[in-house]
Amino acid sequence: MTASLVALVAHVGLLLLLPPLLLGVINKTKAWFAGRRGPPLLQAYYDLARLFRKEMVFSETTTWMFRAGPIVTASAVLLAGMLAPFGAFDAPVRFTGDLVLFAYLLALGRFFTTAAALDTGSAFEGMGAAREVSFACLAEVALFTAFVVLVRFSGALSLTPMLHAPAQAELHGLPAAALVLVGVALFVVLLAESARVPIDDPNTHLELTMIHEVMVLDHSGPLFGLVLYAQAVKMFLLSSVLLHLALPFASGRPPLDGLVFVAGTLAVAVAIGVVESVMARLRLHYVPSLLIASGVLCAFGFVLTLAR
Amino acid sequence: MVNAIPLPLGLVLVATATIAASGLPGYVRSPVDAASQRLATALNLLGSMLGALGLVLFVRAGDAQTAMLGELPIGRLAVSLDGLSALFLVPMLVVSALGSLYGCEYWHAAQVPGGGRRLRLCWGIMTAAMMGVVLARDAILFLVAWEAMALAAFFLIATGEERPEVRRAAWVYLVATHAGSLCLVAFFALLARATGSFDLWPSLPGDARGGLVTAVFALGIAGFGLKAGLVPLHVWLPGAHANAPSHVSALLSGVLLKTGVYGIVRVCGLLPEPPVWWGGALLGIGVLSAVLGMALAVAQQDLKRLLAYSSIENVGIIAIGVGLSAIGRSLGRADLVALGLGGALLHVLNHSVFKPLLFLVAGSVLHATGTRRLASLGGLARSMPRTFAAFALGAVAICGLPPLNGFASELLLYLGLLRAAGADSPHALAWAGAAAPALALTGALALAAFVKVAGIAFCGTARTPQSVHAHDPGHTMLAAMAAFGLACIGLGLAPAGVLPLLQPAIEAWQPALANTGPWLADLVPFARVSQMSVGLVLLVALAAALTLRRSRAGAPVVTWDCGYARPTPRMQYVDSSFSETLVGLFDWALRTRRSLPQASGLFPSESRFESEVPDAVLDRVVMPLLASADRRLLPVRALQRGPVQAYLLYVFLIVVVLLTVAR
Amino acid sequence: MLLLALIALPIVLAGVARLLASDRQRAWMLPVCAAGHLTLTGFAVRQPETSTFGGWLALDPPGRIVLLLLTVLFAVCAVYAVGYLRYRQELSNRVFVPCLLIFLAMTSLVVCSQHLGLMWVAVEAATLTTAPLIYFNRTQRSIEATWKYLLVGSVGIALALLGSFFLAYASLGENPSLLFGDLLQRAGRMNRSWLEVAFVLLLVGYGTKMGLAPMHTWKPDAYGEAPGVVGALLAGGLTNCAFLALVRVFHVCEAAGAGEYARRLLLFFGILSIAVAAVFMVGQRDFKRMLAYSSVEHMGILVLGVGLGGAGVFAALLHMLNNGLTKGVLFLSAANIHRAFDSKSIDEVRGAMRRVPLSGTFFLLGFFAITGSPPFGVFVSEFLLLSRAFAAEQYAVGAAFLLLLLLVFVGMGRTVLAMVQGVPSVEAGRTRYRDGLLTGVPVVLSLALVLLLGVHVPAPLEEMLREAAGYLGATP
Amino acid sequence: MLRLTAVNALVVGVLLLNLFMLGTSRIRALIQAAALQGVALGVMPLLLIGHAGWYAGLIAVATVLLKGSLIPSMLRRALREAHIKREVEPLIGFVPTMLLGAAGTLLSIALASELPLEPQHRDLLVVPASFSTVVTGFLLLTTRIKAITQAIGYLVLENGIFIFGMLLVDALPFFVEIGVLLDLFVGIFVVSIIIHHINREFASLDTRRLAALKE
Repeated sequence: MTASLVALVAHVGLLLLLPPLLLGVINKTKAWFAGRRGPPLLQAYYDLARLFRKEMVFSETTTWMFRAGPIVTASAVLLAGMLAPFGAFDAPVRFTGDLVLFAYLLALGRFFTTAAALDTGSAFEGMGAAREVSFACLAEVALFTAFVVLVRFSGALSLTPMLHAPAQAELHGLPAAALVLVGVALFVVLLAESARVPIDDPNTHLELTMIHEVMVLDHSGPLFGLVLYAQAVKMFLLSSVLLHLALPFASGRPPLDGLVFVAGTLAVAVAIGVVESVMARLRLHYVPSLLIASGVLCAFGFVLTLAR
Repeated sequence: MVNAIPLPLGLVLVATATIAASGLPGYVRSPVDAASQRLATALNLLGSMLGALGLVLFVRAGDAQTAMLGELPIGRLAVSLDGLSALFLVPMLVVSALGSLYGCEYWHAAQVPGGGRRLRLCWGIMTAAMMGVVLARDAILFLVAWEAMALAAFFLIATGEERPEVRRAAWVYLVATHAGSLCLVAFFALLARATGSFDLWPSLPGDARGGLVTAVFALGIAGFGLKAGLVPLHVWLPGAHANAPSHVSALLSGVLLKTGVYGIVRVCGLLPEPPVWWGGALLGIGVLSAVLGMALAVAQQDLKRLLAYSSIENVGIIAIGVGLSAIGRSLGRADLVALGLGGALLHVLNHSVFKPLLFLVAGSVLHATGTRRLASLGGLARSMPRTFAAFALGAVAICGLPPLNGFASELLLYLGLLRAAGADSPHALAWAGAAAPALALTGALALAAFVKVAGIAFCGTARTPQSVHAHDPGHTMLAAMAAFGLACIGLGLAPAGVLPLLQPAIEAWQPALANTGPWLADLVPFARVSQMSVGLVLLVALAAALTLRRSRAGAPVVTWDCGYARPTPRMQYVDSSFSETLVGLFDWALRTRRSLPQASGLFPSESRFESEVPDAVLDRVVMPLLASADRRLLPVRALQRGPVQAYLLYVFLIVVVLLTVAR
Repeated sequence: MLLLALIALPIVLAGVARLLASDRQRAWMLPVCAAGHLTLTGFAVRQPETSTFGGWLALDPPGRIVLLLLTVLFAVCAVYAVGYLRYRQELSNRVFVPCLLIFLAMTSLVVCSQHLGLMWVAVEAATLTTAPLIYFNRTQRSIEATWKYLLVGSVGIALALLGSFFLAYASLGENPSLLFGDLLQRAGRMNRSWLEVAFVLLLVGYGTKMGLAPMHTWKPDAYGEAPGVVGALLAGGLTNCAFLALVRVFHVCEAAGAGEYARRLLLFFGILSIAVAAVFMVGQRDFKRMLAYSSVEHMGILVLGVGLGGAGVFAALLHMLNNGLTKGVLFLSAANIHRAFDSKSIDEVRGAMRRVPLSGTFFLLGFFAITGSPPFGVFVSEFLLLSRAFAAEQYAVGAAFLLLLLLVFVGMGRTVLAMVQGVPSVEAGRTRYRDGLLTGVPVVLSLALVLLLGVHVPAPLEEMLREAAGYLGATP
Repeated sequence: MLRLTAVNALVVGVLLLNLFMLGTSRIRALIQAAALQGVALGVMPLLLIGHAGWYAGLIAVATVLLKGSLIPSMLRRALREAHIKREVEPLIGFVPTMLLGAAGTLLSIALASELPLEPQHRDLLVVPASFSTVVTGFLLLTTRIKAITQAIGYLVLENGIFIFGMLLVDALPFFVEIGVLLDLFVGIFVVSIIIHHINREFASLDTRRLAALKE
């Protein structure tokens, strides 16, 4: 009882507090590559705090949909966080098919973010929304193909056992190869879903080329804070999912596992930072090809599991 | 030889009769008499109440009930109420009643030519006929009800026949439905030959195989698929749905298509262990319909056409479920049967809630602005807030997003497909798992399509004066929409509520499940889903309270357009540009017609860009084929041009031929 | 005696009508005669098979059905004709009415005659009496139609005579006779090769009168130009008499053991007729010609049914009733529309359901009925026929049948909908004609009958049908 | 024996008349030939049936009367009323029609030889004659333009059939024969009326004018 309570508290705590740190890590990495000192690690936390104190400005064209956007997105993402296992720890909420709910909660967020963007009636934000929904179609395919492979691999229909399977099974031969392919694909999905290079560039200043940032141009104050926060949480969740494939490790001892998990997520963040530093942003009409490629990787993984 | 009719079935039959007669009052009193219209609606509601009561009693009693009402020249008036029929009756009763309520204002007798009494008559007949279709237990009776339904639907679609495009849509529908009916005639004739009687629904001997059974299956799928609108048999669907009055579209999409689904389910149940390829084929068709249907929907620029194509997608999803259950049936995987059929049937119910809702919303928009073209709407969220709320509910639900009802059925299907791909299932079966990503793709496409509608038609600023001065409809129409919206929420928060309907339906299809299980309730964590949905709602409320209540808002300003201070409505993103990327991805199937602007010289003159997506099958395959056939047949006409001498020569020649060659 | 009365009554009344002075009174002779004929038929079909004149006149089971159809259809058309003639007062009906009555007499004679020669005489006579009816409108077009009808019809019927002679010759021997009874008795000893030639000639001959392709060429012209009421009587009456003659001959052939050969020919003509009709119906702009082709199609269905044998014969006989009555609906309502728009081309005729609601609606319903939509009777017979095709393992025939039905539906539907839907253009011939009681009730009545046959075939009628099918050696 | 030769002689005459009718270019001559054929047909039953029953005689009289005089006179009247050129106008030339007629005759002889005849008819030429006459009728019907020539073609066709009827003259009851004759008569009568109207409406008997009704 108490153990599970502790686990719950720990889970919620990580879920609420860790995500902004990832942004800091990424920026640090990029700064290090660029030979700058860069903003402090906790810069994201400062920004959020400041935003939540600011007042909001609304365009006169907007309706409740505009306000609903960030709120629903943030809630959906946080709820999804309750379904994902963190490292060796089980998710507080587990049931058959929670992986579907996980994916669909992210989709719900997308629905309201894009609708809110269009609510402003701005051509740029419409552009961003269009790109978001279009690329998401391909990302979803990749994500679910990855799920199919993992289900085939683990035989489980719930995120926790499914993602813990690689740690328990001894890995060799085709299944391992399948997992590698899926891991790569999931990394691409992670980049796409959390709007990072090479799919999107969070700190470009040319609206014409943005995807996610351009959708939230009009948000301000706490709402904008929610947007940033939700984005960070999303990235954190996806990287924690990816982590189970990249680092299938579970010692029986909770403190150690917890440490491993935090380190792992930060490592993913570093990886993202590295990618952002060494790669340029893709031209927009190459993005679909990249996402389709990740889907194809998963399909190969599926075939490999068949050939088992 | 009429035997005693059990009460629930009797109630349903009375309901059928009441609804069938609901259109008659308009013919005894003056056509433009609103009172007779209200009477018709009252009769519809009364019938639905009786039917619902009957269904409740049936669910209580739980066992199938049959009755014999008399004889036909061939065949008998045999009816029966089993789990499957009961489940399909629900949408009929609901949509018919609420639709006719909506019609009271939307198609007000005093404002439409002829008082719309033909519409009301056919409305009642069509609903009753559809109830007859699911109740019929005799092939001939089934065909009679089927055709009555089809013809009534034709008259409903042709309501606005003074407009040529309506006539064309009705005509395409008529040809399609007749082709389907002929397929079914052949289907039942062959079935009778195989079983030796017209009783429905027979179970062919387990070892029955070979050409005859294959022909039966193919004809059944073709006949019912034409009605259900499976790709590539969907040709009639978009035009009909777009051009019919909106509450009729709701009835068509919400219920009529489902009769086709009903037939497909029954066809798959003909064999105790059908060949695996039956289910496989159905699964494939389902995937094709779902993906192509939604891709076409994304590309549409007409609100109601978009909704129509999304109906094709939903029928495709349902077909995926039925196919999966058929596979499970042939491989003896009870869990797949339960999940596949359960998901399909639950989606039947869900789709008959949120699709009518969306069509009624479209009707209100059409009513208020007079146009269905997305690009000439905009900003309706401000001018018709209640309608927008209803639309948002429907849109979230139809995208299968939690916490609304679309999610539950898709969850069942995902579970089934993933189980098929599970570690312990053979490779051949695992391929069924490949449908899961397809399902995800359609979900994402649906999201794109409905975000597009929400954004282009409702959000932003008005593009035309009509949409500036638009206003919410009156209470009657709002009430109908509200009822559907509440149903979306209710089914979303407590999907377990329909288990008493689902479980008997599945058992009616696969009786073995009744005693062995597994039961749907054990396979799906309905309780968890409800908890999470409620949790989501609470979380949103909390977040809203935290962010909005205790934070100040400054004076409203114009939208930030990167420094451009004077944005005009014409600068907003329009639908075709919104879907441009996706249409590009699917261009291999959609083949968009584009007319590119000619810009030449240093100061190019004004020019326009237009693009439209024709139907992949109707405009690209069927129509050209027919045209060429016409051209081919024309020369034959010369035979009837001859002088009388030529005619006499024909007689002479045929005699000679028969006496010399043909002996 | 009763049979003699059936034939004599119309002739007598024809004489009376000829003597009457006023056109109005003369028109009323038609319903009078129809009523008498109806009652007489009522008695005739009840009483057991009676033969008079040494078996020359008798009412065999198939005959009963044709007679029933004939008299009902005539009754309907008679009432209609009164209204029609009232509208066409400018034309005298001194020829029209007597010819109609004699036509009734001659067709009744065909039905009752049990003698090959006598039957031929009656059919030829009926053909000749219809010539003036087709020429009623006294226009160039109508005279052309009459000429073609007369020539093609007479030539065909002449072939039938030759065929009858051959049949007689095939059974030549001790005391030769052309009575069907005797022919059936000595069928076993008939000479095969004569028999087959005879059947070919009779098939072509009576097939010409039925309007089987490729001998159907007179049909569109005649039906197109004749008054609608005449068209109804030709399509529902005379053609069925020819069919009856054909069935009787086929019966003899079957008894003589040439049934297989005969069936092959019937199947061939059946499919060919349906196909030709379908091809010519697609894109047909003249709706009366379209109805003519529809008649060709259904004659094809009749012989197809007989050719399939077994339950097919029952189906064919039932289909004869359904088709006859439905043709009544279609021709009469089409005639009303024709008068309301003063045109029979769909280029001018639009929105009939708005200008003449009753006729327009019933024309549409008649179209659904004739294309075999349940719950109308045609559906029942066509469904039975299809089942028989499958039961006889004739899957190809069944498939072709269905495909052609679809083609027919498409061809016919395009024309029909173009007529009844839409808004009538203002300049399209505004005539004073509107639906009236005399021209409306018959249409409604006959469609009601078709519907009745679809939902419930009265027990005595079904008994008669079974009897007839059994008489023709087929057990339904 | 003598009877047989006589009959055959008549039959040969009929055959020659057929060829003549196909060859002649004058309508009057055509009508004459048809009438002659009719007379020949009238005589035939008397020769065929030894025991000249009373009704054989009656039929003979009726036939001669109708086919020989009444019908031809009607046709002549129709011709007189219609003030038109007296030439037969063929769609294809006279020679081809004659050749076709010859071919038809051969064909009919072949067909007739296929069909087994009763012993008493073995050495009669009646059957081929009737067939070839029928063919001739058809040729006249299909290759001649004027309405009246077509009427004559129909008459000849009937003659051909009638010739075959000779074989059954004692099988066919009396008033069927009469009925057949009567029908033929009425038929030609109606046809000549129609011809009259055609002439009035179109001012010619050219059936090519009758081309308004078509697809």
